[in-house]
Amino acid sequence: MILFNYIASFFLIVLGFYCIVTKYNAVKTVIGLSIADYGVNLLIISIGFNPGGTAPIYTWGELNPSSFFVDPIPQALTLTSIVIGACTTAMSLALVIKLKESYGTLDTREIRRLNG
Amino acid sequence: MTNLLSYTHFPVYSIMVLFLGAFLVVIAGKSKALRHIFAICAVTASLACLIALIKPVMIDGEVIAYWMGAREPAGGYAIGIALEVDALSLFFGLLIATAVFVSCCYSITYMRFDENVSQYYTLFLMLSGGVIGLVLSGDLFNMFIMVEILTFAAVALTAFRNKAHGALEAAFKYLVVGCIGSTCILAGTIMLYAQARTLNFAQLSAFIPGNFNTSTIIAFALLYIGFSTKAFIVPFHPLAADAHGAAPASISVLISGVLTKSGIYGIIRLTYFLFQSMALGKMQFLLVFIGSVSMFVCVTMALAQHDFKRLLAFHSISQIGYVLTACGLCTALGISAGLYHAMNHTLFKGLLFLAAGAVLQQTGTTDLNKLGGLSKRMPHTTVLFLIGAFSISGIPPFNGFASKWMVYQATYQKAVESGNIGFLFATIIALITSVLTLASFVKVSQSVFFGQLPEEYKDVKEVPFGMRFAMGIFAVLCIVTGLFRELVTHYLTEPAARAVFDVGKYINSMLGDGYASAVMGANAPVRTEVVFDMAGTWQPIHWLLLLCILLLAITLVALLGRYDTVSENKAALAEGKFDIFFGGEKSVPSQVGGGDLFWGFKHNWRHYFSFMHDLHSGIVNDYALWAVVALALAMLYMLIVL
Amino acid sequence: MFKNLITESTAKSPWLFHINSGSCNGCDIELVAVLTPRYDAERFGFKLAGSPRHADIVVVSGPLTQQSLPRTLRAISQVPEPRCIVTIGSCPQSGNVFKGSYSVMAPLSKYVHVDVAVAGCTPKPEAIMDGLVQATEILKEKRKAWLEAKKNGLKDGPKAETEQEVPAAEDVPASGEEVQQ
Amino acid sequence: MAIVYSSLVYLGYILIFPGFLFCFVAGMLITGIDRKIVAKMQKRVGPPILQPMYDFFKLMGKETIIPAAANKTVFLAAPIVGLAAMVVIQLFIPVISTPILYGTADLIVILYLLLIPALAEIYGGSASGSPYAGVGLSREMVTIIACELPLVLIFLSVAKTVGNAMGTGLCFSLSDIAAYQAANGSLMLKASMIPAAIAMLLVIPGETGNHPFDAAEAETEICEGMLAEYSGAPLGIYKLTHAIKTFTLTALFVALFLGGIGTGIVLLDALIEFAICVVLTIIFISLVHAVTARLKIEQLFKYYWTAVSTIALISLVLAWFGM
Repeated sequence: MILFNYIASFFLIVLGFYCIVTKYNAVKTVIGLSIADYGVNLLIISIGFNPGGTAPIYTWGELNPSSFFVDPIPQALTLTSIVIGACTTAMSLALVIKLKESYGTLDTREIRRLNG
Repeated sequence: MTNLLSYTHFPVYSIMVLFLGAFLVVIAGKSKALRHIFAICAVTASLACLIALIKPVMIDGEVIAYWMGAREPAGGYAIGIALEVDALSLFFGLLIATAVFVSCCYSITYMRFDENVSQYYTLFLMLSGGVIGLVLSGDLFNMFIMVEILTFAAVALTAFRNKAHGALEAAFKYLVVGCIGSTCILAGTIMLYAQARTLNFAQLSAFIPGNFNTSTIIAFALLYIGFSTKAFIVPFHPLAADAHGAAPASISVLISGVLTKSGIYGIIRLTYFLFQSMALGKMQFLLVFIGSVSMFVCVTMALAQHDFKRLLAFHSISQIGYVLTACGLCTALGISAGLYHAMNHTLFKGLLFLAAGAVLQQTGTTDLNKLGGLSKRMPHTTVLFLIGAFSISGIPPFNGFASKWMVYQATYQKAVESGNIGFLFATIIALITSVLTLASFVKVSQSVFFGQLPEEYKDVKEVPFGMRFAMGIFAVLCIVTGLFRELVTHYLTEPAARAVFDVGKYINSMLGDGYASAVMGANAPVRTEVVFDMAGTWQPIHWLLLLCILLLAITLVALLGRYDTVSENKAALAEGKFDIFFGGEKSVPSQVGGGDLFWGFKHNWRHYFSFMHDLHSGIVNDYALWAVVALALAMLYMLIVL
Repeated sequence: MFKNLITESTAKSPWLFHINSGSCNGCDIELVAVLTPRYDAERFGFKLAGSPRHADIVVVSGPLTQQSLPRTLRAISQVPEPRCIVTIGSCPQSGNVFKGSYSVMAPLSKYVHVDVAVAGCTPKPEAIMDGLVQATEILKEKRKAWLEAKKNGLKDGPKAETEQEVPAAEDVPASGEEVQQ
Repeated sequence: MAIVYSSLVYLGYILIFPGFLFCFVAGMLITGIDRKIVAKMQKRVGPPILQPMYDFFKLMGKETIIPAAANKTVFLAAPIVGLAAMVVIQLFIPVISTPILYGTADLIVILYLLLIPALAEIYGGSASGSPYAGVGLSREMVTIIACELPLVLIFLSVAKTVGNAMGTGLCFSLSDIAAYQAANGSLMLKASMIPAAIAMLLVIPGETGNHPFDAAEAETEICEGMLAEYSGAPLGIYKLTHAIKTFTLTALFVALFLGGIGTGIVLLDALIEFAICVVLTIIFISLVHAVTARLKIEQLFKYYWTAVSTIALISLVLAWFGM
């Protein structure tokens, strides 16, 4: 079951990179970036999964050796990663708006004043 | 409560002061003076904390392990986030703090014409806090967070002057490929966590070398590519060229002097500590090959540039190639030479970018074909620029020569010891790159500072004192680190090189003594005695004494020979006696500079130059393609080698 | 203590700077012939210098046409001080067969003090050699005169006999008859 | 007392023996002989041997014109720095096999010190602001790049050969190379070193900018290139630097490849070295000057980076495999 998650996350990352590389529209590049980011988030979450474990929330008294939890650390990492993904998308969209304003187009083949 | 002022807390203070400064600058709001005070105090405090750490870490060789929230490791598992400061991280920390301090002093007067400068200082302090956090942190995920902070701050600062030519485009490309790099780092960190169930750097470097399997090797490739996007090495160097070309000069100092060093720091930590795989000949070959290629490619690209700052950007990648080649040799002398060159590079490259900023502010353009003869209007900037140019091209008394000289010794010694002819080519490429660097800086000095002054720059004035003071600090440091080579290597680079070879102490100081031998058993890193002897001899003081005595003697001879210079007298001036000789014609301003220099060299290499020009197409997708292809190649290489 | 050594060597290594102000190249190839193995002016230290800044003796040939006159005078003015001016052939002295033409500003001595004039329509190489050697003697006197002039503050050297206002080529009227004597 | 005595000896080294005076006389004589040989090759009588001295003192006496467009300080300081650096290089080169200043510099330092006089000329020309100087310095820089690759290969092969023999595998210090040659014969006799010696002799005219490779100071095309705006004493100092450079490079060749023939007495060695330098200059600079035409700048670059570099590479590969 968990293998399916790994395959899906690998597929998402590769799809994200494919989208960045081949699509000549700046907005699509931003979409590609966020897809790759979601792929990695899925990978982080699925690593922390222990089959049969419950959510790592307990009151002080109930902790006994039989209680079996899912690994809490990747969940914290995923939260940070989602926040970072959101910031990346926000900043890149701000840049894309400014690019459209000053270059008049979103086609990355035209946005190449700095080359050579 | 342990004593708050004991030096163990200083690593956290140096990071927190910067982030606190970033917050206070926003509160300062409208008043310029308050904002400048907050910025300068934050930067000086951070530098002071790190300087105070030199005594315990560098001289006494102690490794400071600082657990955030006082969460000591329980049952052999590190729970809290840790800061670990050993000689290597302190060396990079000092380097970064100095560059940040000088750049902050410079930007006070440099940014006086721009509006909403408080956002500038916030981003500036966030960037410096992120970099110092990256260098001092002992936790892999914490390093990823710091990498994200500095990438966002750098992207925003690159696009700060969004009216500048290509600033937005440069920021967008930097963001796209930077985020590909960050995604790789995150994926690599997570795959390591999946294997070792811990994020603490010391525990990982104890756990991983024992059991390499496919997922740790792929994690190694991901992390390596992630950090090389931050260091702008060969497949990612167009980012740096675009980012420097458009960013304000004080930010270019940070990007070229500081961000590239954080990338190199990441790679050194990765290869020498986390995976301890540098003993393998193949791994050394990878780093030295990438270093040599980026050395040569970027210096030839720099020769073909028409813009002052883009030329400097390509040079900073070529110097990073030097650092990577030296650090990839896995010899004590190599690492010491590489770190020494990294320090010198931050100093002279900072000086050159500040000089470029001064020229940009006074004349409004950095195009080599339009400028000329500024030395008559801006004498101080010219002198400071010349010190930087002589340092980067390795002219003996200056610091560039001292570190390049050590790099040649290291590469050639490695070639001799290992008998592998590849390192010999690295030495030859390094020497040829040094001459090409000299050529491109002769080109810049001829087309910007000497030659004839064009009409529109007749009334250009010298830059205000604040900017010259900042450049002066870098110039003095360039000369001092060049002259006192033994002091610098003894107190700064050799302790750092010893720290790189002493992974056991790094692990034990973090997780309690004996931990490394307990976990790693047989291949626990034993403390090898490190030797720094060199085959050559070079005493700069001696040479300088000779030169001064001779200068005295020759000036006497010159004065003796009735060295009577004729000041301009009205009659002769009218006749044209003091005009430039134009074959009798009235002297028309005709500046030889920029594109029309070094025709002989460019003509012989014209196919190479046209190919490289087309390769750097400037399209985001191409750079992303290079990044992905580099990732694939790195994975393939690592799987075969390790 | 070097004073007489310098004065002696001024005569021993005179460097030439050749200006062709519209000459028919007869005198030019004669001047170059002086430097060929047969006559070998280098025995006396003569050397053709590429730029007026390096020259001691300025060798002018040609009848000083209207276009080349201001340029010739500017080049001569750019030669550092202890200098001699030698004219080869009769064109710079009198305009030779071209005298009376609207575009010939002939005698160079109208504008500049000429030290040695080697006459002849293409003077023989021996004649040029003799003129140049005499010029090196004059160079020594000139150097002494220049030192005295500098000592008592007089900036520029001896004046030409008939000082003429130099008609700049641009504003000389096309017909040019009033300039014609 | 000892300090005063040793500093006097030190000053003597700098100003008299291998220092300023010795270089001045040697450089001038070598250039004089060079011009005389070229004249004799063309069946001319040619200037007296002391002609460069006369040129130098005449230039010292002439007026120094500083163009209005020039940057005064760099214009006047550049020749002096160039000459000082040139004499400093001469101090570091051991006289055949007795090092004068022990342990202060090695091969790579010499490689970089050779750049300073050329840089002095370049910055002097660019400070004068003349377009001729601009073209001249561009060609001079290409000549430096051209001569750099063969020099690098030669120095690395010498370092490797001496290193092999001395067991350390690598030896850059000039004094050790001199000591090695004094011990067991000059390097010229070793089979692997002959290509390097030939390459070095081919590089000397290019490095000093003598006739076939003087695109940078072509009098006919770009009016003395970088020196177009110089007159009087600075020009004299540049000519002196050029003369000393010819002597220094041939002395470097003698120190690197003919170290074994020294007798140990420094003054006698100096005379032997001067004699050998004169012979080398006659063969490899004057004859080449008399019989060849000036190369265009990209032909010069191609010549050095293909022909001469392969010769030097042969000896490097031979040295690498321990021959």
